[in-house]
Amino acid sequence: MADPMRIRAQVAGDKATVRVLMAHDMETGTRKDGAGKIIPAWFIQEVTVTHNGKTVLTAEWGPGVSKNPFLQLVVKGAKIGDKIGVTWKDNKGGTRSDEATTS
Amino acid sequence: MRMTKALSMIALACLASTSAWAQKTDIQKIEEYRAMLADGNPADLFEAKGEGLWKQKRGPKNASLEQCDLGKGPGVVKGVFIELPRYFADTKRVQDMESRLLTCMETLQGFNAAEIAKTPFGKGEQNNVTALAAFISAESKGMKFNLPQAHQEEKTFYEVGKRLFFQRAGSHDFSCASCHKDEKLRIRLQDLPKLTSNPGDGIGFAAWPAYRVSNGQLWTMQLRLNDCYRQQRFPYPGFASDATVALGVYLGVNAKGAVSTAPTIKR
Amino acid sequence: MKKQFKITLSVLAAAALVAGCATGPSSADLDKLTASIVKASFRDQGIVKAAILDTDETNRACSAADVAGKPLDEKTAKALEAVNLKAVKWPTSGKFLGDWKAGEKIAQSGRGRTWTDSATAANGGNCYNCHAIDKKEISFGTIGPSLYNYGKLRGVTDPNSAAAKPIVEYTWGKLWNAKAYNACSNMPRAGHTGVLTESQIADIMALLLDPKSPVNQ
Amino acid sequence: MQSRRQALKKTAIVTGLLASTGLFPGLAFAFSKDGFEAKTIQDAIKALGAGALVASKDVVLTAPDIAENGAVVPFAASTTLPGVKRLLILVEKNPAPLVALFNVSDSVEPAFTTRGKMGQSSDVYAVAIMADGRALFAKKEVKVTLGGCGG
Repeated sequence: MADPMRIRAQVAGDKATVRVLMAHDMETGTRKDGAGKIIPAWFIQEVTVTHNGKTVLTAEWGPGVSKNPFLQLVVKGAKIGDKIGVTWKDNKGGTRSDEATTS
Repeated sequence: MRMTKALSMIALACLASTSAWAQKTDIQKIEEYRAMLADGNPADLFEAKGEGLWKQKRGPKNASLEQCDLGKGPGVVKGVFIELPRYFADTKRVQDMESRLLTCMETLQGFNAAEIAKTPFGKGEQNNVTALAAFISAESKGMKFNLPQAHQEEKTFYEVGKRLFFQRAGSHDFSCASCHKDEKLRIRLQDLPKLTSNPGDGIGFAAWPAYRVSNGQLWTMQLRLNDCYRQQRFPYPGFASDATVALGVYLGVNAKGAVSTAPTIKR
Repeated sequence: MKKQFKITLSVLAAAALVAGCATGPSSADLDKLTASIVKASFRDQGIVKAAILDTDETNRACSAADVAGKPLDEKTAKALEAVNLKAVKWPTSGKFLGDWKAGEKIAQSGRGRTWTDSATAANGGNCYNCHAIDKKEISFGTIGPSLYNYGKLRGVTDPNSAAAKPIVEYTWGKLWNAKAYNACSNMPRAGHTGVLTESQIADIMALLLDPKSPVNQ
Repeated sequence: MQSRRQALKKTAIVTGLLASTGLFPGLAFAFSKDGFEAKTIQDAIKALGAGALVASKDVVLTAPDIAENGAVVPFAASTTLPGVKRLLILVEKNPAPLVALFNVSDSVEPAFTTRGKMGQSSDVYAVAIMADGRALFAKKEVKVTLGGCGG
């Protein structure tokens, strides 16, 4: 299974700034390995962010997003102790969900 | 100095004010880029993984590493990184963080240290050593390097490391000193820290392990030295070999007083 | 690893015996210990053989001077420079300058002779790693002096002229074997060690000295 | 003290499961394959069903002037305009320009930061696709340099 994400969610006023790091190779499908063989494309395609269980953002990514992707967004109407969930799904069907509490 | 002769043969007029100014703004632009990346360092991902591995029962002996002695007694993680490499009485060797982690993985968990040392970077248990190193180094963030030099072996390794630092060889006659003996030098756009004295907080020895944005890998000092030697056109230094540890002692002792910011983010 | 440690100890023990006190090993003992540690630590990988660390007198003398923190004495330096100058191979065709466009490509490339390089791919000159050259390239190093306007500043308007001959020859010699003019120069001996071919060096010569090269604009 | 890992409280829920429980109300979430495979910015915008590109000072792209390495280039896209449906980040000279697409909801600010790859120096676009189908953009040239020893 994929390694855990790091999610930091900090509340200021009624908004939470959410920063997410995801562990993923984000292979473009154009790189070659040591033996000259093409490394198949392997990248996160869909990202979903939830706030106390409700979906607040869906994003679609291509292989142009950097390895070990970073995402930052601002969730409205948030307070300390809220739950921020992040789920990603890659083009090979791999997926990972993590959750953090806002502070 | 003999250098000055060669220098004087090559006129310096091209360092005219206009190009120097343009250069400065380019450097500022690069600084901006680096600042943009500082928040959200993927090294965090490795740290989290390493902390999990430290506590997880693994290996043939199904044990965690929580009893590992990294220099300040079994289980102490905080503040050990800034005193490594150091001499260990049980192995009767000077060891750096990676070398010592191998010892603990062998004695506590039953892994074969020599096998792991032979495993290429980025494969199998090597990945776990890297993650553990990220975790251990992070536990000394903000602390100043202060390698012990009381034991004779530690002093000897410093002297050996110094000789390795100045060793010119290979197809390009390079030594570590070719790039790292003076201040304010650059290779391409990369600042080169002077490593014969403390280059400053979070610079040089005090900046590794680091996440490399160019390849998305976390590099420990072992991997940093390995790739320096590759670019230096030297043959391959064994993982946790005495040469790499001695060089670590030389760089670490020179960095005395530098604040560790590891794991950092680098080009 | 165990074996290596024994080497360390035995050399140290011998050192202690010789010294007969607790002041630690002598400088010569440390040199010996370093040599044994180097031998035990480095191995062949790809095209790089461990034997390459058995280097020549020039490197040995300069490394020792660096460790001591003192430059080579004048006499030793002159002698080493003479040896290196004698080893310079001048262009067999008599043609010092090639194509500056090809030279720029070689100057840009930092490839070649590492254990991840292939033996057959063309080596790069690593020039921009240390020098500013074409003003358009902002990614340049500062370990060596800027080479922008290299030919122009030296008044080279016709590299084939008699007036230009001394600087043309010096530049060739410097590229071929930098240690011919400065025994402990940081610069690789590109021709001497076979990193660059004669025609590659001619192309870099053109980059530096051809009045049409962007370097001299 | 709470450890980093505990703080994550990993849940390891499969998205498929989430979807089947109806936790994605009203969000048709099919990957925009055509948009991401398009070879030009114009084709990508067209594949996403938006109109012609129009420059707008109300769309903001934050990106460095120079990227020390093309493997990781920080990008932020935002807009102050009401009625924005999607925010896109595109790199003109990448083989496939569309890097990322964010579906804006009322619960988030229309401002997102991520990091993308650039094969070479290029114009980078932030595009806001509005509810009425307009595609408003801001662009900036980002120079990619070669760092390190080049080996």
